[in-house]
Amino acid sequence: MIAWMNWTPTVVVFFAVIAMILAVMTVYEVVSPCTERKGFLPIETTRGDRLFIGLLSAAYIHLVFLAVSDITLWVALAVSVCWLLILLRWG
Amino acid sequence: MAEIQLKSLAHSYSDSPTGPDDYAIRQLDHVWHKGGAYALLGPSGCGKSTMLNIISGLIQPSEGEVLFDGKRVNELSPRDRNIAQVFQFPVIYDSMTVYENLAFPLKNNKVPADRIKTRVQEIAEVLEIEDKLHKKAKNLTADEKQKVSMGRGLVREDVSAILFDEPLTVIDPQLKWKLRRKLKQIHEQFDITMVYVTHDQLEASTFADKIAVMYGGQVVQFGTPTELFEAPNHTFVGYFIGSPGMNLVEVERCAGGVCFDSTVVPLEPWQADLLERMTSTNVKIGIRPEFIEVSAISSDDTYESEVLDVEDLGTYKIVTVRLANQEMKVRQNEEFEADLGSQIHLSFPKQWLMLYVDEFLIQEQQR
Amino acid sequence: MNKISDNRAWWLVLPVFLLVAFSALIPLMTVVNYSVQDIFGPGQAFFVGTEWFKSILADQRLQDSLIRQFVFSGFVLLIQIPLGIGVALMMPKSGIKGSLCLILIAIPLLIPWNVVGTIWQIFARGDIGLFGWGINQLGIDYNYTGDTLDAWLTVLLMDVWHWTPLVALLCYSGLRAIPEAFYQAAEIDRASKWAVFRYIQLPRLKSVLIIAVLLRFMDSFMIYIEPFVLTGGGPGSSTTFLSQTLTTMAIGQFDLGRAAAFSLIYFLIVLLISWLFFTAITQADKEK
Amino acid sequence: MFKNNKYPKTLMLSAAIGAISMGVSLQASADQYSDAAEKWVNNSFERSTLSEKEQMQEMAWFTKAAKQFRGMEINVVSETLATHEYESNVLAKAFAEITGIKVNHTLIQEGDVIEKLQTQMQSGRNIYDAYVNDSDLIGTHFRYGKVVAISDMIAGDGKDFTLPTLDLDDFIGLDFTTGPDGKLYQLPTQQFANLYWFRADWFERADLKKQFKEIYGYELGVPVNWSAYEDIAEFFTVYVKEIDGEKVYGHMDYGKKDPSLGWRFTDAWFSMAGAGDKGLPNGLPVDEWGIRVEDCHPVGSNVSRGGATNGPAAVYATEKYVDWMEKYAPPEATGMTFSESGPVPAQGHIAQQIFWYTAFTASMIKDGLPVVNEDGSPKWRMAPSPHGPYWEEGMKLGYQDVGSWTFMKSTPEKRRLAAWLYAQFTVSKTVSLEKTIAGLTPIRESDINSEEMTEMAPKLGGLVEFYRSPARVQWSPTGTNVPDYPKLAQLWWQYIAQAASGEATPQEALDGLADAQDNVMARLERANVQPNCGPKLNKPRDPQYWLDQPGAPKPKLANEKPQGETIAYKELLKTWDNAR
Amino acid sequence: MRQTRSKNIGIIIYILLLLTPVYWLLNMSFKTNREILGGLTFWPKNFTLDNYVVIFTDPSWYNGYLNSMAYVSINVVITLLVALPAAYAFSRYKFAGDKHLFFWLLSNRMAPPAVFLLPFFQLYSSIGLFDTYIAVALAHCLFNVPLAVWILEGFMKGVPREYDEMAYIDGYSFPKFFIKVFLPMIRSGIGVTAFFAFMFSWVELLLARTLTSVDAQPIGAIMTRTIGASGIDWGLLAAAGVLTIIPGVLVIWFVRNHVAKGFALGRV
Amino acid sequence: MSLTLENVSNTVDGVDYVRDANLTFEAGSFNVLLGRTLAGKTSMMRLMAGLDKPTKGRLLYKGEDVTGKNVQSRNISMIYQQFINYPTLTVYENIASPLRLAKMPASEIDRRVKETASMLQIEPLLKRYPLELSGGQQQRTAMARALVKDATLVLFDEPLVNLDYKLREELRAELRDLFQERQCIAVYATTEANEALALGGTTTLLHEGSVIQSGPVMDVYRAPVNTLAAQLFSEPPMNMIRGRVTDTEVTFDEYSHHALTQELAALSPGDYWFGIRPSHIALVPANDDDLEMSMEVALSEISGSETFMHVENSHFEMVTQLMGVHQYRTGAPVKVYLPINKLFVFDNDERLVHTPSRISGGAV
Repeated sequence: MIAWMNWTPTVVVFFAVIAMILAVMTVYEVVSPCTERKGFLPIETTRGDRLFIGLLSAAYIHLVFLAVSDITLWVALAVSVCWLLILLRWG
Repeated sequence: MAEIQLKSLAHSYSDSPTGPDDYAIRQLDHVWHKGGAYALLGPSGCGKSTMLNIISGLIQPSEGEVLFDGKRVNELSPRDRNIAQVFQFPVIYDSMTVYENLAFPLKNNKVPADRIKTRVQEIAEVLEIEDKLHKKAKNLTADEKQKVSMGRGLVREDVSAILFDEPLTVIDPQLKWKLRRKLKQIHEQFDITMVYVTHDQLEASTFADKIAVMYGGQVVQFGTPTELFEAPNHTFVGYFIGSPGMNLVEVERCAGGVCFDSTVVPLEPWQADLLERMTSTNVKIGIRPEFIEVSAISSDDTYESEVLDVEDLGTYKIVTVRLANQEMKVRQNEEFEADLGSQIHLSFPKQWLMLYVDEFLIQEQQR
Repeated sequence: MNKISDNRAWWLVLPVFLLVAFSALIPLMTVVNYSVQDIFGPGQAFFVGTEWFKSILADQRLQDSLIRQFVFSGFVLLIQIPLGIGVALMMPKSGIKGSLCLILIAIPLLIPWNVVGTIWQIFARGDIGLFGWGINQLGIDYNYTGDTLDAWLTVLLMDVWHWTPLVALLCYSGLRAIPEAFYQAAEIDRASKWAVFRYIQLPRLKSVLIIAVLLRFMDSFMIYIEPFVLTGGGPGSSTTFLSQTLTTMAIGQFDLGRAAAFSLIYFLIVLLISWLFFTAITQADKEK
Repeated sequence: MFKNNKYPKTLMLSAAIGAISMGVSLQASADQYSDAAEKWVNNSFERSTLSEKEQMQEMAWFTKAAKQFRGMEINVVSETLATHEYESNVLAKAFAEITGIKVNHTLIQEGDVIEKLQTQMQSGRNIYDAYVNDSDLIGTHFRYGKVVAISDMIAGDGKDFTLPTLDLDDFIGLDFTTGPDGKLYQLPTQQFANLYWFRADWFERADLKKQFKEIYGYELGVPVNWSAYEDIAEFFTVYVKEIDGEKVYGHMDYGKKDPSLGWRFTDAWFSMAGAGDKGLPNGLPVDEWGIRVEDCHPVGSNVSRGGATNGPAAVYATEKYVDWMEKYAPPEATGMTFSESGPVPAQGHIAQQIFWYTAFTASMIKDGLPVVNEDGSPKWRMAPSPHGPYWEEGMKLGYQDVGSWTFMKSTPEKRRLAAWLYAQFTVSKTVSLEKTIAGLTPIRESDINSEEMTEMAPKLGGLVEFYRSPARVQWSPTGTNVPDYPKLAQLWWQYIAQAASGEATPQEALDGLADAQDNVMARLERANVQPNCGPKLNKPRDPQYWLDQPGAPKPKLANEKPQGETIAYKELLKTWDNAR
Repeated sequence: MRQTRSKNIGIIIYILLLLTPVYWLLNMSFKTNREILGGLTFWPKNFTLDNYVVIFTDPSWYNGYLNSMAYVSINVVITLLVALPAAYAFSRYKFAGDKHLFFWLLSNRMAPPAVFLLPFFQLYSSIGLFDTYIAVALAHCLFNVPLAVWILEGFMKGVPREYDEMAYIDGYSFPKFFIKVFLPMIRSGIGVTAFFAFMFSWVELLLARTLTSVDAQPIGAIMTRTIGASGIDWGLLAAAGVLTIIPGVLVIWFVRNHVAKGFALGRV
Repeated sequence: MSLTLENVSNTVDGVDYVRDANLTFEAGSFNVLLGRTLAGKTSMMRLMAGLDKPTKGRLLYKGEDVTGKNVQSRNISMIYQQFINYPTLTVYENIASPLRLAKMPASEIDRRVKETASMLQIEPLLKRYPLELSGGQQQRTAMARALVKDATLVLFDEPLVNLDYKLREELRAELRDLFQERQCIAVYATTEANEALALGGTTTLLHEGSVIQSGPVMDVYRAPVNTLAAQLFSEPPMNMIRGRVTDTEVTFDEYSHHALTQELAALSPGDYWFGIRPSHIALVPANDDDLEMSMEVALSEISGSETFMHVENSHFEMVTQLMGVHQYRTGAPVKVYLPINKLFVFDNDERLVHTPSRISGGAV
């Protein structure tokens, strides 16, 4: 039934992580709803907004790494995670 | 600034009016003098907004002429009539700041920039919105918006007149006080012809030197607030002005005056005299609740009546009584006390007893 | 106290959520899977990691078509938005004339995209098309199939013809929503035609213009069928836009892996731009 | 009208009920089919190489063989072409009435057919039960192993469903649909060639002949080499300019950036120039795509790997294509696709076309056309295309498209077999001649040699003569060297378009193309998805090494424009005749 | 007055320009191929209805129109059915993740369709919906539903919440209120949404073509058969093109007042 | 049959709309919620209706907890400030809709609709659609819909605010009469003190979500618990003057000195707020001990029968409400008299410490 989706372990892990983040954020949101606030980003954001910005920029960080360097993507991943955490905390 | 004259004006919204009912304004002549503060008072649907829009040029009258300083302006657009108007609901340019809103009409008139600046500042101060000048207009509260809206009318110095179309409708009651006062002050300060349309007698009387009361597409009385209160020209004015309105009783002619049921109300000789010369059977007497006198004891010129209800309004009381078969309202101060069903004695002071034939007041000078 | 907080509202959104999740998430996951593999058929896949992404990012031709795409979308917005507003301003306000205008103007929108391409393919031809013939008659040497500039102008003209009506339609309805009082106030304030437009009509059109710009951006950024039918992306690669390159890759060559990586990058670009745009607008609204 | 095919269950149910209620009347229902067969044979399939009795026998065999498939509904697809229209409109209907199997013979654009086929190959899900698919994909089919080889079917599960009178030997295109493993993968149902086309009437005009001789020093006639073609093209476009007051052109082609631009090249343009190797049908070891194979494994198409896609001959051919279109063709030509440009010569202002598909024959013999005489005979003729300076005797001379029935392994067996019956029906001798006459795309020797065709020959401008000549074998479709036709063919039009527009030089464009091709083959090799004869790329080395080897890739000629040669059309016909 | 006239002239010129290509198509549809290719003529010299006759007599042609209309109608219905409650939720409630959900919905319009074709095909084949109306209708929901939610939400916002409450107070249950009270109030919005859903579904070809083979084949796919190895049947193609315009014109005729009036209420 | 709010609070997004309200409404009572815009009137009514759920506290009906009960199952009616009617239904169907939902027989519905319509004088309009009616008629339709069913709780959310003032007067009188016979709880929200007075019954003063005072209207009016209540329940607002009481005298703003009379003798020395209603300030002295102050006219506003004169001097600003029409030029000097026996006195916490003797006790 799902063989045609051509699953690979990497992608499974990728989606599992995304799903987990979303689940955690949802639970977090239900347990303690957040309000908009303004951090170092130029706009007021909610927690979800910051997550979205973080994920989107993570995608771009990876692409930039791919485009301009041959460094392993683990570095890009580390940078992205750091950036995501910074965003969530202070963004 | 200009004198605005309306000559045999009539307007109908339908293209081919068939009867008087189709007219929003019927055959109206009126003059608004230079520099006056006027109010146009009437219930909704009496044609007052129509009249205002005819003056400003937003509506072309079906018949008659609009004259500014004697010059016919029927064909001129509002732009060319050079008139300011404030609408019932605040119309603000929400993409602009308050400052830009106020400066807008001036800019359109090519007023020099420094003049605009001082003028806007001036008006903002008067309206007490100078601290909001650089806010986006759309983020203001409703009453602030209306202030801005008014400000745009007031900011122009060269206007023929400023027209207000129920400008305080959206304002909180607490604030209406302030704004009314503001407007009055502005008029006194700048001395511009202002016409203020409202259905609220308080607003009208407070603002205007003279009030035109409109009813059924016509101006039924044009006078000072005192005149309207003390000598309403028309039963409608009597009813509409004052809270509660005038007591109006249908009467018949009879010896010594007029009577209803078995009660005879004597008239002044000149009143009786005038009444005799008329044939109409539509005769009414009117007296304001404020002017009816109450006493505990009966005398010759008192009428015995039964207390039906006493309504305590804090600062005063409204007593509803039955005299013969007529219900009447009497206003008494807060100390007044009476039991329901008890008898009290009313008297109608001569100078306050009005006589209406065919709904119009019989006045002494008519003699 | 505008909206009530109530998570039970999710029940109302659930059908949409399920429907869209079903028909968006599953394919999306599949595409992500594709993007790390070289796929030849069922069970015939070869894991390549990020190779596709790397090769896409380094591909000069794709970079060129990306730039071309931006230029095109830019022109589309620059022309269609003002023109659409202009048309909306000219449209009769009501009555049978209004209805008629509305219907006639909407016609190009209702033509299937391949037919749109076909119409212009013929219409712009120098030998059997009125437009191409007319231009040639004017003494201008015009051949959209051979000349890069002509091809560009023709594709652009076609898109303007096709999509300006959408902008016009949206703006028209936006204009209709402006209360008469604003025009009256402007007239009283002696505002010029331009001032009325600039300060009353345009600001009030903002919300529909957001939609118009977003829709036009997204759709023009993914334009495929019409120019494909019209010029095939030629002459050379002068009118080859991103989506055509992608479509050729995906359903011509069936290079699913590479195309998947490409489309993910593509998607990220559109997503970022739309998000920036969306945020900018909503922020401007909020600004005190 | 409701299409009952939406309710297959209902249909089968009602068929079942029908069968039960009829009880013993099975015989009667069999009669129903033979009646239908008789009707069709008498009314629609009158002309046939079989006798009426033989026809009826064939039909009876179909009725019988289809018995267990009755009530089924199958879907087949093909591109739009007069022949397939005939199949879709006439044969599908006849088949349904004769066998009780309903056939939806869908017609779509060729590109769409390939797309559907690709989708089915990629997904392993059945879309159509049979495809009419050009034999260009033979290399793909036999390598991926996703199609059912016809020969396997005949020997295996299709044994009982193979027409005894199918007469495979009678088919003229089987070579092209046979894989290197000797298996027959597809069954031809239509084929057309591309030939040189010219206005025989103009070529006969004394004034023109004289003028030509004056300018070029030899006779105006059917060009034998590209030099002559080029001269004639120049002659009409530049010197003659107008005939009977109308502007004329000495060349016609098409150049729109469109998949069909690829066909222009993959359909033998390079082999005509002489880029490939000798050896029929496609050249060995380097074919007309410039792909070299060793032991049936493709090893590269770049010169550096021993291929010839970007060799001097290919570059020369591309240069000529661009050059001629620009100089000698009508200006609209650059924006046309294959389909648009095809009918242009029929409008009467084209003198010759180097590369003309005989599929257009039918539309070029209609009464009233500027290229048709009042008596209905054509003013034009077709002849073998001229060859380029690199061409050597023994090489492929032109392209021949063989549309053939193709069956996928992913199609459910029962449906495939039912479709197999239909496929055989469309090529059976009973209907074949009628079909050939309707579409002018012959597939059977017997049809070509039939009296009917002889009768028609004068009206067809040389078509019959061509098919009857042994030279025919020098025309072939894309061969088995191409390991993945869809992926590789898509590259061509994109790179050629760059050259056509001047965006890149022919050399640059072809370098890009060769690299892209090798890249695709490298991926096939890496993923190891082709069990049979998958690519095994050579290591790139100095191109000079390969150019120095004998055969393709051939080094650049010092003189790419030898003396033009022409031959009179009548002479040409004689050589064909003699060879018989 | 002068302004109105110049406005009128402006709009007339625009509409004329807009309609010329369509006229050209119409013109072509009444010509024979020989006339079309024979040179430029402003109107058909040998007026012929043959092209239309072909379409109206050949089931494989006219079924294309019926198929297209079938899946477009189903799409409009599904779109409205799911978008209405969702738009209501967005217009009335705040809930966890609402804004992100909204943007996510919208983002489905942003994905270039080409690559998603094969997964789509796989998806619908795997649940046995390949070559059915419902498959195309569902696939088109992907881009229609977000837009529908967006438009409808705007209209619903224009209805004060007091109406809902009043109905509840009167004793309406939510479903009853929604159907009997609320929907009639936003019928213009529904009209406009239906129009947009129709439009985008009607003109889409890639998905529709990929998800069908025979039974649900859209007219857009059938039209490509006019392009063959022996030339293009221009006249037939033009006639088929002309006929694709007609259903759209009919639809907009029916919703014209909604489009004009309805927008006034809503966001759009 | 009573409705009780027990420690009810409602907080949305960190903003308190209702704060810890404790109120009881009896059957057959007419209750007015008086407060400025955003005082929490609407929020409280929504809680009572069950449209919103309180974040804290309980609602009891007949002693039973109905906090979470949904709107449909409570038998209530509500009339909004905006004229809310079903735009797609005729006036008749609008009025009939609650009855239809209650599955009442058609004849009964017809009877009731006609009865209610005639009561509200909209019988001739039954066949029309709401949008074809004038504002007053629309609001009457809304009222008819609310009144047609025998709701146990009828909520009015500033129903008259958008109407002409004369119409408002009439409808107000009608309303009062209508509810005299009904055995339901009527709750009426308004921003206008005069309206509260005219409607009578019980008045609850609200401010920023909190209940300031609640009780029979005249009790509240005569004895506002603090300055806020006094300000709220007075139109124009009560004049407030800062003053100091010593053993011998009372000084206003250290400027106007007056001997301490018996009236205020009970006050212990200290600083106070003195409040006087505009209507009690006179231009002629009524008693000897009236406090005389010299002021200037800032503005005189004239209603039909009264004049509101704004007077000021360098220390005070006051408003007086005078019977009849009095026209004064702005800036004219005027002497005003404050009857000392009508002064309200509030302590430094702004709580009422002294009620004027002449009007205390609510003796009617």
